[in-house]
Amino acid sequence: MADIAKIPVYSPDMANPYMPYVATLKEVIRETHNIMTFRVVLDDAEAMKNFRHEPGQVGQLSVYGVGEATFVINSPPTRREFIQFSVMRAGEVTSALHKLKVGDKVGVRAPLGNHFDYNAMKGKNILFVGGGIGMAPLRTLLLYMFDNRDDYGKISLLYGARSPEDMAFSYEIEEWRKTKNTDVVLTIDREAEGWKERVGLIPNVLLEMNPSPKDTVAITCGPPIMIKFTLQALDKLKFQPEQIFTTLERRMKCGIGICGRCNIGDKYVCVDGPVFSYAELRGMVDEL
Amino acid sequence: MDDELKGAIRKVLPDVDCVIGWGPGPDPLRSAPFFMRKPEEVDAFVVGPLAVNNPAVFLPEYKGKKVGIVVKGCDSRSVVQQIAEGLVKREEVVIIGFPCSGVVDIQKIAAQLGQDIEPGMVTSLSISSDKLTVNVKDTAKTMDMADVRADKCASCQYPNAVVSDEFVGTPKEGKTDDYADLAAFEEKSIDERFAFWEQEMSRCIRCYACRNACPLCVCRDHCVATSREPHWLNQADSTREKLFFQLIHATHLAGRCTGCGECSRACPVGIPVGLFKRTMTRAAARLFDYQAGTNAETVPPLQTFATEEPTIKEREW
Amino acid sequence: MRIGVFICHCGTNIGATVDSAGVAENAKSLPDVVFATDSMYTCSEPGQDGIIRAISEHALDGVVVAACSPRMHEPTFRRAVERAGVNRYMFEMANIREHVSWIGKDKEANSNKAFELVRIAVEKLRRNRPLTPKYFPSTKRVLVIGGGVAGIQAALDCADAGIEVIMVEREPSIGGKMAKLDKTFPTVDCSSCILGPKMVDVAQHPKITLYACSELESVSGFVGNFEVVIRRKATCVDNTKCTGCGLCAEKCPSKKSFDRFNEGVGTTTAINIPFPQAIPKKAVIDKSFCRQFVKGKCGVCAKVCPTGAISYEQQDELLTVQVGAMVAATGYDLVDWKVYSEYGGGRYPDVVTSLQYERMMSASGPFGGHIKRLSDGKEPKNVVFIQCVGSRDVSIGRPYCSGFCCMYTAKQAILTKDHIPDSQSYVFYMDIRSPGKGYDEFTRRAQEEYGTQYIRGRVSLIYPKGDRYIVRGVDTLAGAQVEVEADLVVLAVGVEAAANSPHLAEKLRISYDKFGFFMESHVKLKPIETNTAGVFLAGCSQGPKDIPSSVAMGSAAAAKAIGLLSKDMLESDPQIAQVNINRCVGCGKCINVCPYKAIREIDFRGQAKAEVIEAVCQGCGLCNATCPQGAVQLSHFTDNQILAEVEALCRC
Amino acid sequence: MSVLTGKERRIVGFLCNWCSYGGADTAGVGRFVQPTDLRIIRVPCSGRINPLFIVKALLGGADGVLVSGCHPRDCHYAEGNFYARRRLEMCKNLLPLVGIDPKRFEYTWVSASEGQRWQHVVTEFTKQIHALPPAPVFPESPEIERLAACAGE
Amino acid sequence: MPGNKFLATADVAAWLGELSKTMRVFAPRNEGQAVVYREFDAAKGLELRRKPTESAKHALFPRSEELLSFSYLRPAFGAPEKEGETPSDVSQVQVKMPVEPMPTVVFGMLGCDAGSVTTFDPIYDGSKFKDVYYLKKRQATVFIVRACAEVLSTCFCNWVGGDPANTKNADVLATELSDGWLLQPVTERGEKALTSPLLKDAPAASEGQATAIHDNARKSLGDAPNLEGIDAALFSLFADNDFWQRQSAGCLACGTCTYLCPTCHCFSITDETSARNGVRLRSWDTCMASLYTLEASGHNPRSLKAARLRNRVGHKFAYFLRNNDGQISCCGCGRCIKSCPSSVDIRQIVKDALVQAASIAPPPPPQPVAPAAASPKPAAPVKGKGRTKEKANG
Repeated sequence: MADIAKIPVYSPDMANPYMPYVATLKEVIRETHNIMTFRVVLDDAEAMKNFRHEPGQVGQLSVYGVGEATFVINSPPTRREFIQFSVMRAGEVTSALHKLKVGDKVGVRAPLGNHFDYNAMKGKNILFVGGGIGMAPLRTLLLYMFDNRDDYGKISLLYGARSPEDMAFSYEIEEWRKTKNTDVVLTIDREAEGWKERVGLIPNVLLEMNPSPKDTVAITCGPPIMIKFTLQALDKLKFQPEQIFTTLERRMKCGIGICGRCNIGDKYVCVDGPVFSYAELRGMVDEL
Repeated sequence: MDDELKGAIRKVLPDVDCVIGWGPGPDPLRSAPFFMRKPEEVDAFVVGPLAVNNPAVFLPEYKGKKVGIVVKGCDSRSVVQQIAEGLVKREEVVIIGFPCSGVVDIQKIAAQLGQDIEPGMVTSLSISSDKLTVNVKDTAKTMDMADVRADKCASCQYPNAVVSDEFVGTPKEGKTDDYADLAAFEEKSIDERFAFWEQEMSRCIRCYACRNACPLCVCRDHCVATSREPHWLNQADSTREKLFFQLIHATHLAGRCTGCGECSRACPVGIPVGLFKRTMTRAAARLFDYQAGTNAETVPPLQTFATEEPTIKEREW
Repeated sequence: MRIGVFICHCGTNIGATVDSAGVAENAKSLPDVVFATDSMYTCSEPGQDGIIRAISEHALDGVVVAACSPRMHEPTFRRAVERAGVNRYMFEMANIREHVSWIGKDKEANSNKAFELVRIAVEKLRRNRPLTPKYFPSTKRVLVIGGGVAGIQAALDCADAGIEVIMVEREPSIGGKMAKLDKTFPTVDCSSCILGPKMVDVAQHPKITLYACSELESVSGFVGNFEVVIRRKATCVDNTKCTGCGLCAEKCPSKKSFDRFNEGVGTTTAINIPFPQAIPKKAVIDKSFCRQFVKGKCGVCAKVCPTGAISYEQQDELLTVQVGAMVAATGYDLVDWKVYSEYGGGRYPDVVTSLQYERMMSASGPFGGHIKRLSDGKEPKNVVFIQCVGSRDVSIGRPYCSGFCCMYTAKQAILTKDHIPDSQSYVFYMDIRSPGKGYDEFTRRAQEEYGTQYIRGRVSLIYPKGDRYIVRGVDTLAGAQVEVEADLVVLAVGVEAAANSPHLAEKLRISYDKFGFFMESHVKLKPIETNTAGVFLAGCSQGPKDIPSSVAMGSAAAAKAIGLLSKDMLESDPQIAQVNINRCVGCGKCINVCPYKAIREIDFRGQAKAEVIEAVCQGCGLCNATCPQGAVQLSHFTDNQILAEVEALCRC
Repeated sequence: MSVLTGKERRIVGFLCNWCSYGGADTAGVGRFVQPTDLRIIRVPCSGRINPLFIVKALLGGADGVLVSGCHPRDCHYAEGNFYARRRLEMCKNLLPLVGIDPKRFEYTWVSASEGQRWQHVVTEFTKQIHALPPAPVFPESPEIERLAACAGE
Repeated sequence: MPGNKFLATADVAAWLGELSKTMRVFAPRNEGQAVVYREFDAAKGLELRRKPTESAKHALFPRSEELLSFSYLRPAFGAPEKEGETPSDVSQVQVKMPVEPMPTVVFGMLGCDAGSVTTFDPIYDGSKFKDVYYLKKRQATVFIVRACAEVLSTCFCNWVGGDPANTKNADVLATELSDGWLLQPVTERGEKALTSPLLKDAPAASEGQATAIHDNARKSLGDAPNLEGIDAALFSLFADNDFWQRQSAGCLACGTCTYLCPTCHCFSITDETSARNGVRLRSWDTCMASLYTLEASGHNPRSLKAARLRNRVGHKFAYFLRNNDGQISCCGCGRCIKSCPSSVDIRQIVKDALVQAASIAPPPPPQPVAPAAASPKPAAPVKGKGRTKEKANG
């Protein structure tokens, strides 16, 4: 179990947890037609120097005048020169983010929430199941494990997207494949020209892959409906709820457990999550 | 009449998902919307001056299922309008009507009770044809029905269901609506009206009960009140924004409002928000000779037009 | 965003009453504005280059130009920003010329207003989104409405370019007013000799389908894909059988029918072919005179018709056709001159209109080319022409000049002398307007060679005296009252838009002025186009003009139609409505009100939702104003954009 | 940089692109002098105008709102102004209830050729607004009110 | 008791007027047909008998307040730019905190209203994050609680550990006697608030009179049902969609219950801008609204009102308990019942839930499981009858 005290917590000024760091957009990478990756640097050099986060933790990005939204920090903790977020355009804030240019100012409240307990996973086989933008949080952990490759057993990744064009981080996937003892299975929803990998919905492909639950930790993230069906599929594959982890997204406002909206039953995604074991959520899957 | 109505409900019950009517409420002065699925549940059905809620507000939720609904005359107009606008399918609703003698306005009862007794202290009540007697602790207080009846009932043109599949009782004579309430309000000067709303709306807590109690608010979960795209309103606690919402509601209901009065009744802080819609209703009647909820075949006046509008007196320049 | 603002001086047009440089300086305070400047002529090449340069130097992604009306130069600037790689819809204009500098002299107020207009343009632009047009196929067929000379020219030019043409003519024959003329000025050549062959070409051209006795019933659709319903009025003659032999007319017992073609000069038969050169040359029954209809029995024509073409039961027929473009060439009608009681108000048989006089002179007319008085058949000796009857007369609401009356009056005076060498013509005129090639020389000839007496002044009264008429007027040059004894008075009646033009305009969704003439898109630069894409104007439907101008305009309209339809795909305006499917509740109000039926209901995961048919939507925004939850938004004019403009004006 | 204090009132105009905006252009081309108070917002059609834009402007501090579209039957979009006429008339009925003088809002029809009519309408309407006291303003919340400080300075 | 003060009925307005010279004074008054807490204005009167329609929570948690403000600065025009480089005039943003709160007195709030702060404190004054806006107001506010002499049929504070003369979170307890008010200080802060010469030392008998009034009110509340196990019951019904659909059938999904509720504390954050300036606002929000949980993608985890009602009831009677040592986050004021336009009665739902849960085989209650990384607090078992306890650790 991770040491609670060691989880980095956002604290630009403990006097006011609503006040974001002002940060500058240093780099913008277009991933897909609706996903962009932003690399930001806090304007306060001291804060940037001291910034630490764990894989799975999230941050609130704000466009002043539009609002805030939560995204997972998807740069590996080892990269300290910027903080990276991958953002899919969906609502008002994400659309505004997509319009920003290098040099523009944003607000950052990060890191927030808990993280993947990578220490507890040591020695185990790891099964990642990612759908669409849900790959972003998994990628952070994946890269961390690649950096410490010998601590973990076999790593399998099932990554699905609607179409080849919707597949983020495609430029990295070959690298992932080359990493030792690593399996990467890609799938898209419907046949597309030139696509040589799998075709089919993630839960179905997962069942076809038929991974063994033995000594394995499954970690999944994606759209709510995909998570629901992936959990069912893992159930069928005899994974125990304690072996399954997911990281959730939710409409959030405060990000610090006060505003109330991100609860699933008694759990607040923003402070009790975003990483949950299936065991914690059982019975409340309805509210995913 | 209660028993006859219960009979009609039981008769309809086998064909429908449920019958919506009124049942016992949390205190003696109030009934609650009641959803009857089993014949034995019908026993608790309540009708009469306490059958205040407009059950039509729930109908659109049941689209795709067949439901029964017990309606007062005013409620039936909402149903008719819902049908006219395609919010409800005629074949999916079984309408049970009865002659309504009016419902109470709990605020008027409160006024009759005086400053020191609140409606919440009432322990029991009895109703005769023109009197209402409430017991507070050990004392009884009797009031004239006429003094506690809802305003809308005083000018009710349709005490009987406009359309019904089952009608129980002898139809009652309707009254005429002379918009006396608006005339009374219009005694105020323009500036006084402005000040009035400034005062009233400052109390609004933006709970949107007025909206959600409205059987013809179609947007429900997608209301512009809280949307950012379009961004008509900000969320700051200001009279301007709160009043503007009322004008949005009135504009959206222009020519569609059936005058059930639920918006005013639902308001927890007693703002007479119905006046906005009444104004629109009067204008629709004067300009387009249109009364919403009286004929499911008509198109609401703002969703159609005439090439000549003799009733619209345009300004000459 | 990074917005650049450009404030135009337009020479002194703006600069004289607006502090353009000051407005540019103030514009720097506006949100997202990173560059602002003023320029002398922003629309000029250096002006446009300035914009393009600024876009690249300052990495602009939006541009505001404050200059003239966007109706003038919005397309110009949109192209300019597009050349610099900025989407053309990331551009806004503030109209500080027509709406500011030209309508007030107070420089302080003007500059302030100009700045506020820039402010709202910036606020709107901040909410603009790049839009890309869609492409859609078009129907390569043109509808020409009206078979006068303008319509004929338009039809022939289109057809010669290989585009199918459908011509709709209200009258039984094409030819229009020109077919009624005897000779044409200034060459005095025979009207039917020059028009006739063109009419025949129309009839024979394989690409032209002609519907006479027909009118436009309704129009739906949009540029490239109009759907037009044509009402073919019952003529009681089966055109496929009628050979135009004329036997029916010969035998018709109803000989007192009103002769429309001859302007009521003489009479005709109830079944007739309007004139020998008529196209199509088919008989037509005038039901208001035909005994079969008036008395309920006759049937002579049916009996004599060798091909059995007569069908009294014939009904109007509705015909639907698809066309890609339309040319409105509906011509003119004469003003109702009978309002002038001083000219007899129609009571004097020998006071005739100029058009009647054409028929009286015409060799193919009812008098076979011998001018005679309608009252007694005598040859007139003194002929008085009165100009500007119903033109340039504010008192009857016809303040405009009809343009060609001066010329034809001169022509008629010349012809009168040719027909009746011992006659004397008098012309009462206000001014002589003859600004065409060879025109002024022509009016001089009428006076100098033909001895026509021109009297500058108005006629105040015509009254009969014996079998003649006294025409009393003033000679304003001599400053004296004059009286002329006349055998015949010819009124140069002014023109107005053809009857029912406003009605047609409404169907075509084009504008018309208060006289019924169709409105062109721009008085100078777009005289052929209308505000409705795909609808073009030709001839007098747009305003009075003479034959060469009408023909030129017919060709111009054809050029526009050909140009439009020469593209394989038409570009659609992307400023159309869009449904946010997450917000739509499927209430169907937008579907009810859409004038184009451009919204349909779809099933989206079991829920009813609205969907805009992109190619059909014309971008009026009615749905947007109707949707209570704002789920339908008109691109480029969204609620948030307009709200931002309102807020910008209120909060400052 | 607000409306010229004491000189002008805040008048917002909503004009359809095809007729009235063109009419205002025609007035400009004709140099028909008009008061400077009016600020025009261009919309495609009077049918695009949600009456709530008018209400929003009037609650937000506009002293007057003028709407102008194509003459009935002349709508570029065939029917837009017919709908607009009904909606705008209803809006006019609603304003006095709230305490907004209905004289603050007028709607009319001006075609693209009617430059003089436009001049007349603007002049008359501006006079009408000047004859009224400045519009009462419904209070904003203090947080928002602070924003209203003029742009960016 | 020493420190008890007496305020004559005739002096109430004068005393409040005196207080409002240095502080913001909230007191209930009649407005229209409602009783609302407003800043005291002698001309507009007071209402100290009828139950206020709304709660007094806006004294600490206004309907809307500014979290911060910001301005985008004007770019430096004309600054020289190097070729090929990103322009230097990038946006600059300046962020500011709002102003400090005024010292405040809430006079005449009900015991249940004061009790509700017990729900706010652990959330807004959490172990990890402190809501400074709330805390500053909390520290600057004196609560003068008015004991209830009468109770309404919708009152049920005794079910959830409340009391008509509740002094928890109160600084002063005020009880109306025949000719004036007995003011009993509860805290030091309360004592300091009672220094005006208008306040006389209370006669000895007054305390007894007040107690009698309190007892009388307590008695008229009737017996409270046993709510033990309500959290487990609600958890076991989490997936019982039929139950929640029946309970929510009459619900209009408006925000009346939550906005009048003294313990509901949810909010939304939105940015509003004008030109280059903007504010970040926090405003009340309600879990009864669909939009509350609607995600940008269109997905809504609680799209049905049944799920939303489950969340409201669940939060008050189960979720909050788990995270806060068995504390029920309902103060029993009954406003949600009294003002509900559809007469939804939370008491009935709670009772039905207990019955329904008992009728089905008790499922294994969700075990405290090994959290993924760190669950801040292990779920605590419910203690006692859900009676309020002092905050466990602070």
